[in-house]
Amino acid sequence: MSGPAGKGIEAALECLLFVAGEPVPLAALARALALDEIATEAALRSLQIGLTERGSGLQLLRIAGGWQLATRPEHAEAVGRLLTRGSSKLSRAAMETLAIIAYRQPITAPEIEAVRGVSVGGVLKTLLERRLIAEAGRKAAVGRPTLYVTTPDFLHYFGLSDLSQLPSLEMDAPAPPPVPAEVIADGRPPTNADRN
Amino acid sequence: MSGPAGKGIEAALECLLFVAGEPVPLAALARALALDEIATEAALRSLQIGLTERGSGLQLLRIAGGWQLATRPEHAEAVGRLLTRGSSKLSRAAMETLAIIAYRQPITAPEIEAVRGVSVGGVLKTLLERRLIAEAGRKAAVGRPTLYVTTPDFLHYFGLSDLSQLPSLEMDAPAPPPVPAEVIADGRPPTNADRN
Amino acid sequence: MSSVTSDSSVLAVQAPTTNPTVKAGVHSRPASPLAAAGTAPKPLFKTPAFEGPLDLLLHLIRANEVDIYDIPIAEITQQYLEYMELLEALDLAVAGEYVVMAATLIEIKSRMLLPPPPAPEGEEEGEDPRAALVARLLEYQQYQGAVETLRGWEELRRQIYFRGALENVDDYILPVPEGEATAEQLYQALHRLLAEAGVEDRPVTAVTPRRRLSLRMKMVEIARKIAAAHPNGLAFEALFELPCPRYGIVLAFLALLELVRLGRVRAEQRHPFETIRLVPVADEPAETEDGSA
Repeated sequence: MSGPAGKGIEAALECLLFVAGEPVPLAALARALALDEIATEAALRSLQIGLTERGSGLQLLRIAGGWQLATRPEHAEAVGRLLTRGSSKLSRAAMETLAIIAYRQPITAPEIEAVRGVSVGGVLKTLLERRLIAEAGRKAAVGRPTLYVTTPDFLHYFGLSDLSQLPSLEMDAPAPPPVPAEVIADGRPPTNADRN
Repeated sequence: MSGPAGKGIEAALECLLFVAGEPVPLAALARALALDEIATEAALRSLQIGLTERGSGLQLLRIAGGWQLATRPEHAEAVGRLLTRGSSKLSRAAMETLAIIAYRQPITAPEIEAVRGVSVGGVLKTLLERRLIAEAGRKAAVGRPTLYVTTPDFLHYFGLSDLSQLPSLEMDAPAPPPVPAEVIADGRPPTNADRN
Repeated sequence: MSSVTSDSSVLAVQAPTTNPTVKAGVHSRPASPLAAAGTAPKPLFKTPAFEGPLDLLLHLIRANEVDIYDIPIAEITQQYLEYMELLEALDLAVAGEYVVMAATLIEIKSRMLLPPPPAPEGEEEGEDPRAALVARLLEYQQYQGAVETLRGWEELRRQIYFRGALENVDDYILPVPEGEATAEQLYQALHRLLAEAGVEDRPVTAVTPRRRLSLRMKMVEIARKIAAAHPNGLAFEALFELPCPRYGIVLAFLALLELVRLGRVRAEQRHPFETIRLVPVADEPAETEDGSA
């Protein structure tokens, strides 16, 4: 794994991940290296461990469906001093709307408004603009409202590799309130929290 | 030179150079690290040697005006294979901004913002970096804002031989007047909550 | 710098833990997939404003330490209305959604005063008038819990930085692939944009600033209208200047209910289906404070 060929592959991987600057799917890395995915993944893990062992400022993350180099959090202060501009955090309205979309996607604006109790037009526009959500067709319902889903950028924003890593929704008490079917039907195995 | 503190500085430097994506002047690195320039330069040289010794795919270059991390030339082939996949498409925001520039060039950022209803600074930077647009002097108006036009790369990207091939805009209504931002948002005056 | 934090197989295992028996409002914070050992999410800052009527109601329920399944509606409604007044005092526009919720609360309150309808065969008792509201509150509370967790993860994620996007790297700008997007797509993008801006087939919409809504102001306005229509009385329908937003209708109706409750207005209907007429109760002309004269 760490013979000359192995090291050469890791070095090439480092180049690819450095240049891409965005999460690169395993398949794309394998193609660029002219390797199969198993060998590529082994090299990724080896690179990941190597970076940590030699105390690099960089780390290799599995995020938003791909692999990406990132700085380690302990250097946030120095990086922050270098970069003058920082992206603004999401407002609470945006966060709530995003959470509802994340758990119940695909979902329409009226459905989100039914949960939040306030209108979400402006917030949706912001989220679309930041590419945290995307339109995904229209619902076969009166008015054919637009359906919204979260994007890979959403996963990236919160440091998730896929939607299954979302925190589970917790009910506060054992009594059976109506759990939206969508929560259970999203491909996750239902947990106790879902059933209660 | 390579004690714990030294390694920590090198790791921080690695972060700074990684995020910058362009040559960083020594002074800027020193400021971000809260170190003097002599210590910073020593750490840079140490990092440079370290990268080479461990056979990293990256190298530290001293080029015009500063220091920059770059890939080593021997991995150019793999990098080329990754990049030609055209993985990074234009975002919707970029596409819309480009459309406005294409049809209304030369145009200033405030004029684009009047149509899109959001600030376009980041998008313009992306389009400039991708060489899809270029600066073309300044407008004789208050603040002398920069004028933007599309480039030959723009034509190439969209498979056009010249601008006259752009689809003509058949508007039912007269030419778009400057639309107040409030109308582009959903009819409500924008609030802070919407903006994040 | 343990090797744990950067090993993705471990990251993947650090899935959020579930804890179904957390108390109301208190949510255990699952670890971020990025979480380094010992890095706790920072506490959330508290915003003074509420994210809408449900947020406000949950706040009142927590502040009063009452059971969400047995909300003392009269008390909570009272506090809710007081808070709405406070919003107005702060010169914040009270959004229509708050008014709609006020109407819902008042409706629930009144239904709880009535004897329950006879239970259908085989059922123990009729539905609690609060049930639908409680279900909404519980669902909303779930997402609030998720938001807290996500907020922590956002904070952690913001501690790490990525390389500038591909196109920022001068060394590697390659010619963009031909035909990546078509001119047609460009054209569509602009059209969509102009349509959104309302310049395509709709006339440019005039923007009217949102008016400050106040129940008291509406009461004054309605009392004046009714007084002006004396002695014939004002037709009920004439209260509403259609078209008007839904919350406008609700607000007018609430104002009318309040005037009736205070005994300042009487609603008369001579025959079923005939127009309801509203007449001022002018027994005590002295009682004209609050602008009803």
